[in-house]
Amino acid sequence: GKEEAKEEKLLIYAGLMEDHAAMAVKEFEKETGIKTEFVRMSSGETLARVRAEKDNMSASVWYGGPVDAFVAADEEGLIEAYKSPVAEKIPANFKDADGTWTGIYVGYLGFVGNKSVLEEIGAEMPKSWEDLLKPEYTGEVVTAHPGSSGTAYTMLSTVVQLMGEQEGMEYMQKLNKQVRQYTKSGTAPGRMVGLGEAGVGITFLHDAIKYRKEGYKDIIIAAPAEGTGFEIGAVALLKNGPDSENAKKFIDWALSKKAQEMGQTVGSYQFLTNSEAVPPKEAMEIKDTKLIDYDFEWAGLNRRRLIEEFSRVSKTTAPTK
Amino acid sequence: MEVNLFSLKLKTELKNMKKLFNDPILFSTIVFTLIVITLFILLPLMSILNSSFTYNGRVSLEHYKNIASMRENISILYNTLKLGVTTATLATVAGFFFAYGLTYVKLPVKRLFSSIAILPIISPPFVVALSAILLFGRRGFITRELLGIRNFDIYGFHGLVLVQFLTFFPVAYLMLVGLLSKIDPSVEEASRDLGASRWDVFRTVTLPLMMPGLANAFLVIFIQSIADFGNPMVIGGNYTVAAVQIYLQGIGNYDMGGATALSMVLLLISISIFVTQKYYISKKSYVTVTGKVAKKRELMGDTKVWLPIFSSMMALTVLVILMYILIPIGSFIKLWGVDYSLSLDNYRYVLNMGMKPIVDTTALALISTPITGLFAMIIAFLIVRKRFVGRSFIEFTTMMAIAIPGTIVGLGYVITYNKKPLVLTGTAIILVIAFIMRSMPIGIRSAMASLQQIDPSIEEAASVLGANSRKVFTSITLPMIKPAFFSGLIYAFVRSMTLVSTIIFLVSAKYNLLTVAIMNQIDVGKIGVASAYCTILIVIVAVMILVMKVVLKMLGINEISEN
Amino acid sequence: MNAKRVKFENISKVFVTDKNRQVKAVNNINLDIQPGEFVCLLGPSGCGKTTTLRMLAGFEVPTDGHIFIGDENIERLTPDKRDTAMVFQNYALFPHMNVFDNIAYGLKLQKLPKEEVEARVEKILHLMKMEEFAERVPSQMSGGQQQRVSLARALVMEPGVLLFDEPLSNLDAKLRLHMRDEIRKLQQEVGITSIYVTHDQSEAMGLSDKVVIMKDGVIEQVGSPTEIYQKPANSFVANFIGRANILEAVIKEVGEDGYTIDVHGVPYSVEKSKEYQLGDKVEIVVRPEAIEVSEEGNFTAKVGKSMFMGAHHEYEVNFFGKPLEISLNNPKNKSMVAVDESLRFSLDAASIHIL
Amino acid sequence: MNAKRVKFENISKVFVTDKNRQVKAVNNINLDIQPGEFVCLLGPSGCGKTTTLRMLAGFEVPTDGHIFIGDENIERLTPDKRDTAMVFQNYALFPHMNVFDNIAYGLKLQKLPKEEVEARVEKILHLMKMEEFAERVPSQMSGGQQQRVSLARALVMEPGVLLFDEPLSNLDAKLRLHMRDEIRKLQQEVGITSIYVTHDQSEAMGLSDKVVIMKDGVIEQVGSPTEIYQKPANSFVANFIGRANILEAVIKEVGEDGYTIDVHGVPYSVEKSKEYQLGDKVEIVVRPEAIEVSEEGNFTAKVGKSMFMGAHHEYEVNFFGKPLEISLNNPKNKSMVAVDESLRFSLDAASIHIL
Ligand SMILES: Nc1ncnc2c1ncn2[C@@H]1O[C@H](COP(=O)(O)OP(=O)(O)OP(=O)(O)O)[C@@H](O)[C@H]1O
Ligand SMILES: Nc1ncnc2c1ncn2[C@@H]1O[C@H](COP(=O)(O)OP(=O)(O)OP(=O)(O)O)[C@@H](O)[C@H]1O
Ligand SMILES: [Fe+3]
Ligand SMILES: [Mg+2]
Ligand SMILES: [Mg+2]
Repeated sequence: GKEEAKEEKLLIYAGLMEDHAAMAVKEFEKETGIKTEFVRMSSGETLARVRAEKDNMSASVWYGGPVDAFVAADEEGLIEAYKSPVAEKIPANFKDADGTWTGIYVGYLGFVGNKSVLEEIGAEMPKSWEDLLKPEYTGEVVTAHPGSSGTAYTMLSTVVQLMGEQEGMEYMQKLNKQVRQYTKSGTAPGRMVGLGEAGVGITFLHDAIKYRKEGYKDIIIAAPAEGTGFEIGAVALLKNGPDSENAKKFIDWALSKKAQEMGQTVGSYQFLTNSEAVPPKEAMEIKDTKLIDYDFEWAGLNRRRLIEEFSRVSKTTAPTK
Repeated sequence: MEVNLFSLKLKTELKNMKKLFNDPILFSTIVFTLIVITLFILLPLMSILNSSFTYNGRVSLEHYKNIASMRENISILYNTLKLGVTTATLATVAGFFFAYGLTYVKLPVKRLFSSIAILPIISPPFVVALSAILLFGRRGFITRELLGIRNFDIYGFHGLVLVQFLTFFPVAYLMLVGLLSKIDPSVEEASRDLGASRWDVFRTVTLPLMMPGLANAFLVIFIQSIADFGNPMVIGGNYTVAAVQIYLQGIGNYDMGGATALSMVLLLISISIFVTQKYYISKKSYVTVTGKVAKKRELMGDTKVWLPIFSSMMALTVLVILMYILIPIGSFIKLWGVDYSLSLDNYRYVLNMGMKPIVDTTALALISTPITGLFAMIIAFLIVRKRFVGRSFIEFTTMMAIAIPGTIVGLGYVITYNKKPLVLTGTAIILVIAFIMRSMPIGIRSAMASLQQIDPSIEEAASVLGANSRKVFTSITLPMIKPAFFSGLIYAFVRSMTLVSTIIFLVSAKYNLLTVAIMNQIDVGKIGVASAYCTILIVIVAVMILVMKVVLKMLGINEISEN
Repeated sequence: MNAKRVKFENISKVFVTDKNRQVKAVNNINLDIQPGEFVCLLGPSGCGKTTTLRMLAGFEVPTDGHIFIGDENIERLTPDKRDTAMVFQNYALFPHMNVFDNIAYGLKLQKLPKEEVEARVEKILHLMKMEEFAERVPSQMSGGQQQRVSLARALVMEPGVLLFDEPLSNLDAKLRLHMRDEIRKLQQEVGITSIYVTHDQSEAMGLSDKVVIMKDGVIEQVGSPTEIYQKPANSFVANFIGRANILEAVIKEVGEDGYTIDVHGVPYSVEKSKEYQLGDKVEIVVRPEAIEVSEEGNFTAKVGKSMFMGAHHEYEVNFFGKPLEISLNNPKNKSMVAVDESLRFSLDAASIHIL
Repeated sequence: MNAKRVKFENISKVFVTDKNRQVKAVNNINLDIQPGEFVCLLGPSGCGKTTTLRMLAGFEVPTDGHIFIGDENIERLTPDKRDTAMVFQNYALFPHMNVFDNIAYGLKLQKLPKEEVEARVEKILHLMKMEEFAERVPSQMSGGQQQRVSLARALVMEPGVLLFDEPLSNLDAKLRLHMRDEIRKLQQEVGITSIYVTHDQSEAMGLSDKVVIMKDGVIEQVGSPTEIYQKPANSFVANFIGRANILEAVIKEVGEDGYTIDVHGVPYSVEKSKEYQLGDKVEIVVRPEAIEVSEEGNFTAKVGKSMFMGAHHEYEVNFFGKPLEISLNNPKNKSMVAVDESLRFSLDAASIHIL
């Protein structure tokens, strides 16, 4: 009857890995009694869906996924700014000043390698962006295509921000010769390297760590010495979603130390944004990675242009064989 | 004096319409069909079309200009066409070959062949791609371990063709086997009697009689091939096709407008192929099942004939088995390519995650399958047998339903059904509808081809004996096109079980779908878990096929001259 | 008795072929068939017989005109609503059903009790001499057997109007006779208006109350069998029904109810059919069997062909430059005249019909 | 002349139906057909005619026995290697070809020059009166038109052996006569051994050198048309070919080459066929047309049925408790006797055949 109709509930669009989202939702429900459900989608899919649902938003929270998608959504007025009280604990560079989005984790871009493949071809694990251009890696590198993957765009943008636009594009053109395949998804390079389909991949390091945990035991990782970019995974409140009070409760919870630390139990090995939270020990080997001062705003605004330019220099999509 | 042809045709058309009004069952069926098709195919397509012409809230050609300005799009279109034509040709030829062998030749292990020929459709398409990588990749079992090839590259055009070929040749087989078995053997006897060798018979009678069927299979596969996104995504390598580009544009680049514009281009390609085929087919008539019932066909038993056919079928069978045996095997292996030790971990994981995706998917597929199967047959019946205004519209629209990548269609659904008056997003209904609309076209095409073979006088005989349209359909038409009906059901079920792209925008938290789960598992590298899911899926489908056979028997839709 | 009247009013049917050529299959026919009447449609191949039946059954929509069953314009009725059953020229058996089910099909649709269905099917199977085939499927039967199933399937319905499209064409003479009798019996018992297409004149003669002769989509004559045979409306009908010699003659005398005509010099008194003037040239029909071979005949002609046909013997003689056919009954006890010899004969005045 | 001899040696064919019942379609037949001979197969529906043809053409493998064409045992030859062409009972036209291509099919396979193919097809189209249909596809033609195409397709081949399975069943009498003549002409011109299945006796009579009567898969009699008609081997044949009255009689006198028999008290002198003793009871065949109606007849009987049939009039009278059929030629000039009245008649001694 009536009691049921008033039941507290919440729907979340999750960009996290399936297990992570499932666990978070379960935990949140247990703590608050709010009946919570989630649909897992990639960030592009989520964006497309919330756009389509603009007039009748069915979910209230967007949980996880790279910041640039949140920025794009905000530009179209799909996001409601919310400054969570818990956000105090989060450094300014990991959140939006207006509260549009707030970071929950940070992932570093880096290299993943397959020990035995590398041995076979007699090469070392690359240690820097420069290393990747060495002749022994010719045809051994896999990376996602920036046009399709946020991960790969982070790489492109990192290189450009690191070297300047002119030089960065030249670098990409040189790198193009080394590339065995541009994959569609940002996680695929990790899997391919794990399976031995390629020697070296460019990916987020936490994804590589996860693959290694899954059993791809030949996986080794490295971070580029010149410095590297990173992604921030964010959470945000969707505009016009139902149950916005519950949604806010969830965001508060998601930013908490406890919630963030739980990720590692299901294979999420990113660094955490809550300054009190203890990062997963698996991530510790890269904790000293040199990060660049990655400009998310610039990256978002120049996206189309950079990808166009990249496509031109790499001509990856022309039939090569 | 000849009457003016136009006025004659107009008059005939008017009379047909009058006739239609007098048949309430038929009339309401047609109206219902028109409404459903308008609502669930045309409207979403219109939304997409609309959004491809909208830029910043205004009507504009901006998106088209944009995609036209991207030079790689030209080569992508070329890639798409090349892939579609190659896959469709190979798959149609192989499907025909299989069907021919099974209906015309005395062969051992027929049962094996006929199940092999439908195996590839009972698993999600990208699984084939995955198997291909495991077998033929750089670390592939065959390429590396058996053949010792170090640097084999399966990614790209050839890998894609291999995978799509394996995925789609069963579709051709299913569409053609019913047609072949229905060719009146006495026509072929007549040909032999007039001095035609076996080869002549094949060349001058069997093949031409099958031409509409072959064209049809080609069309269906071509359209599916160019709309396929799962396989190119996994194994396409640097060979980018339109469906992938659409996904990248819309999902990767957050540019839905561009994606929809590109979809429209893809649709245009499909439409041209469709129109060509239709023009070609409508010029011919191929009634081969007449009211004078012919004797059954004598199967060919010469070694000269069966041995080569048998061996090539066997070769293909081995390939298929190889690709598919990996799935159950993989599900019992810790980590393919890395750790080959046996374990039940994957199944434990599946159990742990819960059976919900499996149960939900099966339930939804079970609901949509009979509706799809029946509706497809009804629509085919209407298109082939009845003359009414809107007939071409139905034929055309239902075909278009598969010409657009699922992602885009799914998006069209969300846009269309998220607003009043019809708010369906998040409900099971929209999932079921999506399942139906995505799998129905193939059922329609194969039933149409079957129907065109059958002399309408058999149905007329039923109606003059007092059967109304519904009864004629259920007691005469349906049993006579039973092979098409049956394959339509299987196909609908499997497709519903494995549909990914459309669904991704329609899934709600209430319904977890199996393929989405499988995709996710592959994405995180849990190939074993994905294989376990797939194995379960295959088992479910196999069980369903058996159940369907039994149910159909009980419904009195009996085996005809099928064997 | 639920026999129905059937009426065709100005019915035409035009087909358009692939090449956009028009084929006038039926051209403005009018026909009125009384309840319970048995009407045969006769005509050369392609004259529109099947098309006529198909329009009545409701498979083909007339291009023009109206059809009535009873008093009802059936234009708006679908085939299942029309009280007709049809035997198809190409059988149209249900290939997926055995003989019993084929025949029981229509009865089952009427939701008759199972026992009645069985009884009626068995009765008809018996009539068709097909009892032992009940379980057989069509693909395992001979042509004639299939045809009988098709016939049985329609007969068992006992509808208001029965349509037969060459229902006995694949049966042997004996069986055909038997079937013909059975059809006639059943039709009269139950009182079914029947329209029967046949190419067999003797069938038409033996069965029908009324014969309709068609040609190129047009009705040439409607009449009782005797009328059609003895008083053909024109030379086409005369020739089509039975064999006819069409001879030239001149009216020599016009009497009250007859003429005296001159046939190559021999005078004959014949009945009046149409009005003619003295001296008019006319055409007369003389059937081959209406020519008497005898030593006292008025004519002598050379034999061109001579053929033994069982029940009769046929001659073709050269009659003033044109072939004349003569048919001689029970030839066995008569001495035959060989080819190139002379035959004496005379015409039978009572059998002469002026066109 | 490439006409071939055809020989069946102890041929049997057993079909097994779905329900595992055996059907003996053809049962140990022997038949020897001379080159160029025209043989008609006659028999009731389902007696094995089609099966016999199909074995000869190579579509059905005999369960037992051997078939020879010429001197060659054709067991191991596939249908295309056998020098036969067949007209199918169900037409079996190629639905994807127009009439011209259907007919030209076999010729094209022989790789004949295009002009010759055209010339031959046109010639046969002309014979079949189908010139204007060359471009039509089968589905747009009437039953009879389709049948003619099927006939033309076989005839145009001019093979060593031609097989006809009821090739004229869907044609009207006129056209059938025409076709029959054309078939016969062509067959004789080119010299083709022909086996012709028909259910039409007059066709069999008019066409064939030899008639084969089958029943239940067995050959009952082989003979010339006159032999079969006048001297049937048994009552089945007598009844099957034409109409027959089978009467009882007693041998009264045995002469040199004839008997005197007593038929219900009336003595008749008849030819000897088999050996009989004085006093033997025998069955005799009297054809309906061999009964003479006249005031001076020896018998009187009450008329049970009276039917006008065009060229003749038919009576059925009660003859000593059994029906007797009487057929009266050219009835027009004779006064008819109505049902229940008495008819006087006598048998024609020369036409009586002792079984
Ligand atoms: N495939 C089959 N299986 C079982 N029985 C069959 C099969 N084909 C024919 N028969 C039976 O064999 C017998 C002979 O058939 P066939 O077709 O030779 O007859 P037919 O003399 O041509 O008859 P009709 O004049 O009716 O065409 C029939 O009783 C028929 O039912
Ligand atoms: N679908 C069609 N398209 C074009 N012409 C047709 C079609 N059906 C029939 N015809 C033509 O119409 C005419 C009449 O055909 P119909 O079948 O009525 O003839 P029929 O009198 O039954 O002849 P038959 O005795 O040969 O069966 C024929 O000339 C035929 O070729
Ligand atoms: Fe990521
Ligand atoms: Mg007809
Ligand atoms: Mg037969």
